[in-house]
Amino acid sequence: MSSMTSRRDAAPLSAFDIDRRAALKLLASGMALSLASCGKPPEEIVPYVDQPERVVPGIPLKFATTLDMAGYGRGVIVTSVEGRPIKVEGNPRHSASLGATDVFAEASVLSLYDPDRSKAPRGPKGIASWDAFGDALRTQMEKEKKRQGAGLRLVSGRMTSPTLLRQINALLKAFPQARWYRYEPISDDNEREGAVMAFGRPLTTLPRIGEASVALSLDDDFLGAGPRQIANGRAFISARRAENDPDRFLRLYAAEPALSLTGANADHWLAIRPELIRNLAIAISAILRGEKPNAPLPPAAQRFATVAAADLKSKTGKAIVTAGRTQPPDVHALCHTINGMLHAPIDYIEPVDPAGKHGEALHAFADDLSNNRVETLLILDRNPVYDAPHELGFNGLFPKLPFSAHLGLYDDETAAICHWHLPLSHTLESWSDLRAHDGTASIVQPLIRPLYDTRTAHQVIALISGALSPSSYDLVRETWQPQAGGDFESWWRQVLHDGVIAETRHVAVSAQPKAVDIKPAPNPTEAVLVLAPDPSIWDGRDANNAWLQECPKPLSKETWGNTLSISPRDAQQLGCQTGDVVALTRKNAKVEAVVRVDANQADSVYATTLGHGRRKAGAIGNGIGFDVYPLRAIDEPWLIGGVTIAKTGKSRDIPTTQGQFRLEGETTEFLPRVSLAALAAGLKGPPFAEEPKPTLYPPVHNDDPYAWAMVIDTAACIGCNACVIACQAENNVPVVGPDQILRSRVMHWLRVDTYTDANGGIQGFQPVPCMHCEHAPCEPVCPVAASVHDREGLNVQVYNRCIGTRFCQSNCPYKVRRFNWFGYADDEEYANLGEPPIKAQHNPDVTVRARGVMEKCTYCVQRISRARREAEKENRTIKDGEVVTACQAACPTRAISFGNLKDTGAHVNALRQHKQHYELLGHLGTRPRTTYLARLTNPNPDFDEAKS
Amino acid sequence: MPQIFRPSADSIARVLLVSILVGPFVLIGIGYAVTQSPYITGQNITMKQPVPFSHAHHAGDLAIDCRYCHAGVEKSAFAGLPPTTTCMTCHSQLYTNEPMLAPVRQSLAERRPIHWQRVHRLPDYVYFDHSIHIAKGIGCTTCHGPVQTMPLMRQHETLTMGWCLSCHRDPTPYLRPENQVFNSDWKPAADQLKQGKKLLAHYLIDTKHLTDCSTCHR
Amino acid sequence: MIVLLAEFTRPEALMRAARQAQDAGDKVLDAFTPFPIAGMAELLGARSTRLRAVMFAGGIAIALGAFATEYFSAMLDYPINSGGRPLNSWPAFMMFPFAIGIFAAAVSGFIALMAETGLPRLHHPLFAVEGFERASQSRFLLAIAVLHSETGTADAEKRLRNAGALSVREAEP
Amino acid sequence: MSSLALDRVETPSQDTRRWVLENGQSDEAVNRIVSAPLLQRHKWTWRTWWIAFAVSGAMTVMMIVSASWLLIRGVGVWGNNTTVVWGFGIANYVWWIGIGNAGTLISSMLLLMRQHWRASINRFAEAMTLFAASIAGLFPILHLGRPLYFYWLTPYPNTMLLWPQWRSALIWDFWAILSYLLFSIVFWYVGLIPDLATLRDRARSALPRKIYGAFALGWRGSARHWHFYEVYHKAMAALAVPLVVSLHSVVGLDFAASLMPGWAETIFPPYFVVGAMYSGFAMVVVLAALVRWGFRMQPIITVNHFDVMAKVMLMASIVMGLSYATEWFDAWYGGDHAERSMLTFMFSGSYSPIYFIMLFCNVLAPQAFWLAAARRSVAAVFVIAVIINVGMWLERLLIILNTLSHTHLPSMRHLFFPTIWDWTLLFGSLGFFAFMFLIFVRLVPSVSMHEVRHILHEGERP
Repeated sequence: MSSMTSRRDAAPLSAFDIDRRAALKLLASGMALSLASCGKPPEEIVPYVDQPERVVPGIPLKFATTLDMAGYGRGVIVTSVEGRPIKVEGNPRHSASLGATDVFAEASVLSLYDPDRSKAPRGPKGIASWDAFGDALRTQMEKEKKRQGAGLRLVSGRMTSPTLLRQINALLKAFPQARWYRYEPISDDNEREGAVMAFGRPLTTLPRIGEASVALSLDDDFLGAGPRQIANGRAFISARRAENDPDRFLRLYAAEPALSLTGANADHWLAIRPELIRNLAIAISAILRGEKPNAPLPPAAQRFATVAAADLKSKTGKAIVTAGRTQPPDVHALCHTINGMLHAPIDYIEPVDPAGKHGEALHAFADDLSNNRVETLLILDRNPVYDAPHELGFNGLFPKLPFSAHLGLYDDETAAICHWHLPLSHTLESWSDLRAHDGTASIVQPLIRPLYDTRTAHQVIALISGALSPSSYDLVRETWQPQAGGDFESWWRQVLHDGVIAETRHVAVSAQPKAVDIKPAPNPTEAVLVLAPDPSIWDGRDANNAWLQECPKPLSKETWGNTLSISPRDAQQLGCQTGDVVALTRKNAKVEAVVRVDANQADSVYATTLGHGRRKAGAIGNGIGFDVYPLRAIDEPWLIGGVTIAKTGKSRDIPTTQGQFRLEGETTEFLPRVSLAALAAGLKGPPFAEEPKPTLYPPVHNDDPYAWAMVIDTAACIGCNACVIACQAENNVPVVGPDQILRSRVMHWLRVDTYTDANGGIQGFQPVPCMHCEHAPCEPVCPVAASVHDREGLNVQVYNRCIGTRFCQSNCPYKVRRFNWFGYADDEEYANLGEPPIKAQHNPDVTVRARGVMEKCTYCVQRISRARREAEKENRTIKDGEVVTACQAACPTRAISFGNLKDTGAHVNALRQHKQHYELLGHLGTRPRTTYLARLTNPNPDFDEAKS
Repeated sequence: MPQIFRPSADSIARVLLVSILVGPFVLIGIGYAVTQSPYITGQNITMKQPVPFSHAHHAGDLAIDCRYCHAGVEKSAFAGLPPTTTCMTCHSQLYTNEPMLAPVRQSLAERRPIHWQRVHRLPDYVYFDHSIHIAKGIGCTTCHGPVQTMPLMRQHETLTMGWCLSCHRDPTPYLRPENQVFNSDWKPAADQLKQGKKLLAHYLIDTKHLTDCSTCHR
Repeated sequence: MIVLLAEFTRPEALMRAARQAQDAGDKVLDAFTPFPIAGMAELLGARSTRLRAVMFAGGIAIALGAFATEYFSAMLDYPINSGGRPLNSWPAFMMFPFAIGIFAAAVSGFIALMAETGLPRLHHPLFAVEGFERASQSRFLLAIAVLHSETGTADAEKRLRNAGALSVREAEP
Repeated sequence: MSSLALDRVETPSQDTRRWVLENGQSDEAVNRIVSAPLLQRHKWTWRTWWIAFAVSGAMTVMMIVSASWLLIRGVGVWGNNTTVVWGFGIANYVWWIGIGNAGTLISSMLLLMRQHWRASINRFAEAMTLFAASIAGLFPILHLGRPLYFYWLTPYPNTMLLWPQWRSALIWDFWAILSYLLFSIVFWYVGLIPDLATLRDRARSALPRKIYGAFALGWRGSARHWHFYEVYHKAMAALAVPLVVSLHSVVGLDFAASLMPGWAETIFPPYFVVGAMYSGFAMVVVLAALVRWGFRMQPIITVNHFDVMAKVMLMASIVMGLSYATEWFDAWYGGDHAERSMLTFMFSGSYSPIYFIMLFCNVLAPQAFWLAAARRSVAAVFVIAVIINVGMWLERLLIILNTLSHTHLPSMRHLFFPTIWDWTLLFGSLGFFAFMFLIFVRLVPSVSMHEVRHILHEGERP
């Protein structure tokens, strides 16, 4: 810890106004020493020199800020203790957060403390200073000034920051010959061009899913990871509440080449080759127009089209059809036409990221490079050498540049071949501003003074523009000054407090789609490789984040890497099985991939995710999984043809957290599905606990004021994993690493179980925290009373009493307990060998568990305790909703409810009376306090008729 | 045949047999005594501090309120240590050239904090909250001892779990009225047990919860 | 009083000699044999022992103490809710007193055995007696006290020899 | 149950001398045969002993290394995982404690039932018990996540004012093992006292005389002492039987007092007791054959002994088979989904090959003992006993692996794969056992001389 303090002391301070929140001396109460060090070396206690006004040591502070997700902003509220941000939660005022988070937002605190982050500029001759860079840059810019910036090229990702846009536009004005290229490996080019075809201009489509009654996704994973996941998930589930009028209950159809989260949550799912999705769209549009469909389709797809089209038509005005990023622009355009016919509830807005096609930008950039038009290159937080299609040959072109600089969090693949690498400040260390996918703007405010000698993009752009000691704070305020009107300071305070700038959401424009007519595709013969962003690490930029790497993929439960999923038929033809390594070859590129056979996949389709196989991500992310960017083509980034597949004879174990997926017979009661129709017909819910068994013991009377309980609505769970990472962040849950997961050792206190039915169809998602059983089987077996009940009904695990017999876990029917086989939190490889910065993330209210100790979900007892102490200081009891667990707070769909059963008005009590309510393994007599609502489905009754 | 053993061997053998029986109990007793001793608990041990700050002088002679320096004690789990500026409110005028106070002046000048040695230490898995104890009528001196008489701070109590429990099981002998919490000279009333019961009800203290593991361990 | 120590090769001979000696009015003091001889203890009038009673008492006392410890700790001293079981889960509390009670009985018995036999007795005059070491191997020694006159010694010795004694020696009383 | 088999052997008309061969039928012969390895070392070639000692010593070093690495690195060096939290450690423990049961059982139960043949084997069987129980006691401690704190299972005065949690089967275990181990030491030692006196009196040189003499406590063979001695010994035997039965019942309760399919069965306690006796007898047979061969004790440990022990094992194998069948029937007839699923997993899951091997070893192989020829061939009895020991270890292992890996919720079903450290500790403990036993046979009479002498004279009435 001391090294961290000194590092901060050594960090030169810019003239930032963040002293009040500066991470100052770590007070002993916040020291994240591990349980193991219980000897008594002298311990120092260090006060402030000058105590900041708002800081009371020991009391966490919360600040609103904005996090970046692929260039889009998501408003969050960050908890900070003694100047250290330790936990991210959603900001209810922000339209891309709605008070919830996703895995990326939750994991950002870990990236902040990543010991692999760049700490100082690196010049052509090794470690350098910002001054040295400033000097080198000045010389270079003088040359550029003479030729009006003709050799100046700026590469960035998606850019929504009004301040950065303002700065860059000013820069481009000063250097009219300079060029600025923006690209994201996960681009929305197809969507954008489809809108141009349909509307004549690049409008962004924002479906109002919450108002829909029928939705059809044509390979559009709108519930999957991404900047819109939270908003879409919330809307989707709000349209699928049991309380809704059955007529208003959303029914989702999905047609996909490989199963996505959206497909897993659909009522009807069709496995279809991606090229044939256009034929499906054509068929549906024909049926809607009352014509006979004539596009060639397999019989199952024809039936799907007929039924879905009829359903869509019957719900005109409340029906939506969406297409995904893999689909070509004309399919998007056709969807716009269909939505026009259906009067679909959709907002069209001007794009938040006004750039043209990202693919074209890359093309133009590569063109500039190969024609030696680039003299001065500045890359803002992008990694084209890794994530641009390799056929552009950046790897060979970059070293020829006269001057290149890379600004980023890591000294990554691109940085390695640039002359300069400049360390970027983390979002949580920066002043900035960002817009959400719908245009909502918000301020990024720092929670901590930069840990290292880093700068923000604002500062670097200002440096290029010639400013000497630029301050991001001033730049951001400058941007908003005109908007604020009269009293800027109070406006500014309000904006910082709210975490959102009012009335910045882009207004929906009225747009009438043209009728487009597209040609059906012939029946494809060749196999196709379908790419998708990774649900855990997106495009690879977060590859060094151990929480994300270890986060089980929602459907396959794989961790640490990606796999190539293929259909059982293809696997049989290839003669390979799950775990075999195959070689994918396209043109000169060859990638070795691990196969996973997946029943939920169209034949002749290979599917995998981007973002893995990093070479210079850092100690955590290097060499995890395989990199498919080399196979990507600039013109076809998503559906890659001409790929040959061959066995290599090698095989590899896949680190997977879930043992079995299939539920058959009586086990389907573990995750029962109830159809909306059955529920409306007055179905008696799934089985409740049986009559208690005879016992020698008298019943235990309980007169305590609290009885905490949780109800998880599996109908509302979309499987996004936000709760898993939220729990990890809140409770100091360590990472174990792939080797341990291969040995079936995991630490996540909360897991999301995914089951399939006998046919392989996804049965649903079931988050499983500790059940806090009233008759907990784990407790009487503990010989030292480390697992006991407290008087609030919590099944508490006393780490310091635990001696590690593991009897509790062996007797836990839910297997929710987690054992520290090694000192995972201390000095293991995947805890970065215990490097100090990682420990700064630890929540000081939660003990860091030592080796040999059992741990498990505590219902966030530290939050309960805090609420209780606050209430007791005010001589009152805790109110309903006052305690929010970390998983509950994170959940985008509000599937998790928590409260006090002794409070008759508590929401959990109402949910426990719900028809869908059931106990997991309730027949064992454990009387779980965590209970569930059954999965609710809304199948189309016509579908089975159409089948026959 | 000569004798193998001398007559004294009988006594030795008896003593050995008895000690096999008694020995383990003696060892347990010694172990308990050691764990209760200052060697383990750190009780009453004074440490070398960068500045020999005297509570006897400040809290005793000058009768400065505890909260003047330990400002967080009513709000936070952590009572708080005075920032250097708090020291300097007085010492910019008093004893301005006292060599003993050089580290304080140096701290302010260099803006480097003073590194004190921690006197009252609890393990990391114990979550003690000053504010709730203050709010519920536990005075400073109940746990910290008569600090107003201590020239150098020391740990007055054992701070073992058993010591914590002795109050958590029944706080009545230690409860004070609100206005006495910061009074270093408070003595239990003659009818303290009666008064304590009243205060227990007054503060709405639920003693049953006080011995839950989760009250202190999380 | 004169003590005679007779050495036999077979236990029956020793028993016979002992009975004869007793009939003749001599006092059979003890026998030293490599294994217990049936009937010898009765002949010596060994009282029925309190050993088993001591074992029972010791065992029960410790078992009760163990249960009391359980009851005190789980009910009174630190009551903790463990899995919704009652504080006094007496069926589950049986095993500890049982196991430790049996061990306590064994130890009590051992103490009683030592007390009754006077062991350990590493130094004993008998060890100095020539040939006594064979009593633990294959010879059977009988110690009788000739209570009457000195002439009786010869009779007694003769009787013993007739009964099959290899040797007869005088020993210190 | 085993008495049925034994009664057939023992008919009143038979002379107890039939348990000792002609050339051993004198007190001096018994003394000579038994004490020769201890007092006349120069007359023996110790080559085999030294080889065995070196091998077992090396294995002991391996155990120490394995255990040290375990303590340094953490229990994660084993193959246990989040689902199968128990593995070899607990299986080894149950297996060793089962073996540890047999010695005292043989001594006490056979003593109470006046089975005279016990005299030749009870001493080393009890020694086996001590070593096996000590090793067994080691495993639960090594298996802990924080082994240093094992003493928290005891109600000792502490500054935390905390107590053990008495409802836990592990507490019962701890006290049952501790009581049993200490009890067995007392029982064994008391049985040794007269023999130590014999050695004291036979020894030629001073040091052995002093050492044996000190431990003999001055035993003089007094008839009065014999009287108290016999009373105490019989009382101890009477106490040992319930202790032994309860000990392994408690081990059974570790599993039975749970909610897991395949464990929560009322049959477990008796089934564990029989299993313990079974594996213990098998181990006694193995040791008997080795001691007999190594120390030329054929006159004292006779083919008759092997014959009768084979019958005991045959009986036990049938009881084991019945227990397995009861398990199957219960699972099927009870109709509980989890139990039936467990049954299917046992027979067709990943561990089913091991299960079938186990059934062969424990149920099928001992059926050879229906043949008198097999029973009376020391080699055959030895081989089958080894097979039984392997089978019983597999059974202990499968009890843990089957249930834990096939838990209620399919999502958490994971298999267990042992690591090198699992194996080194298992074989290391076998080596350590052999190591201790080899030392034992050189220091302590491996057959109870006074009891064999006694049965030689049994029936001789004056």
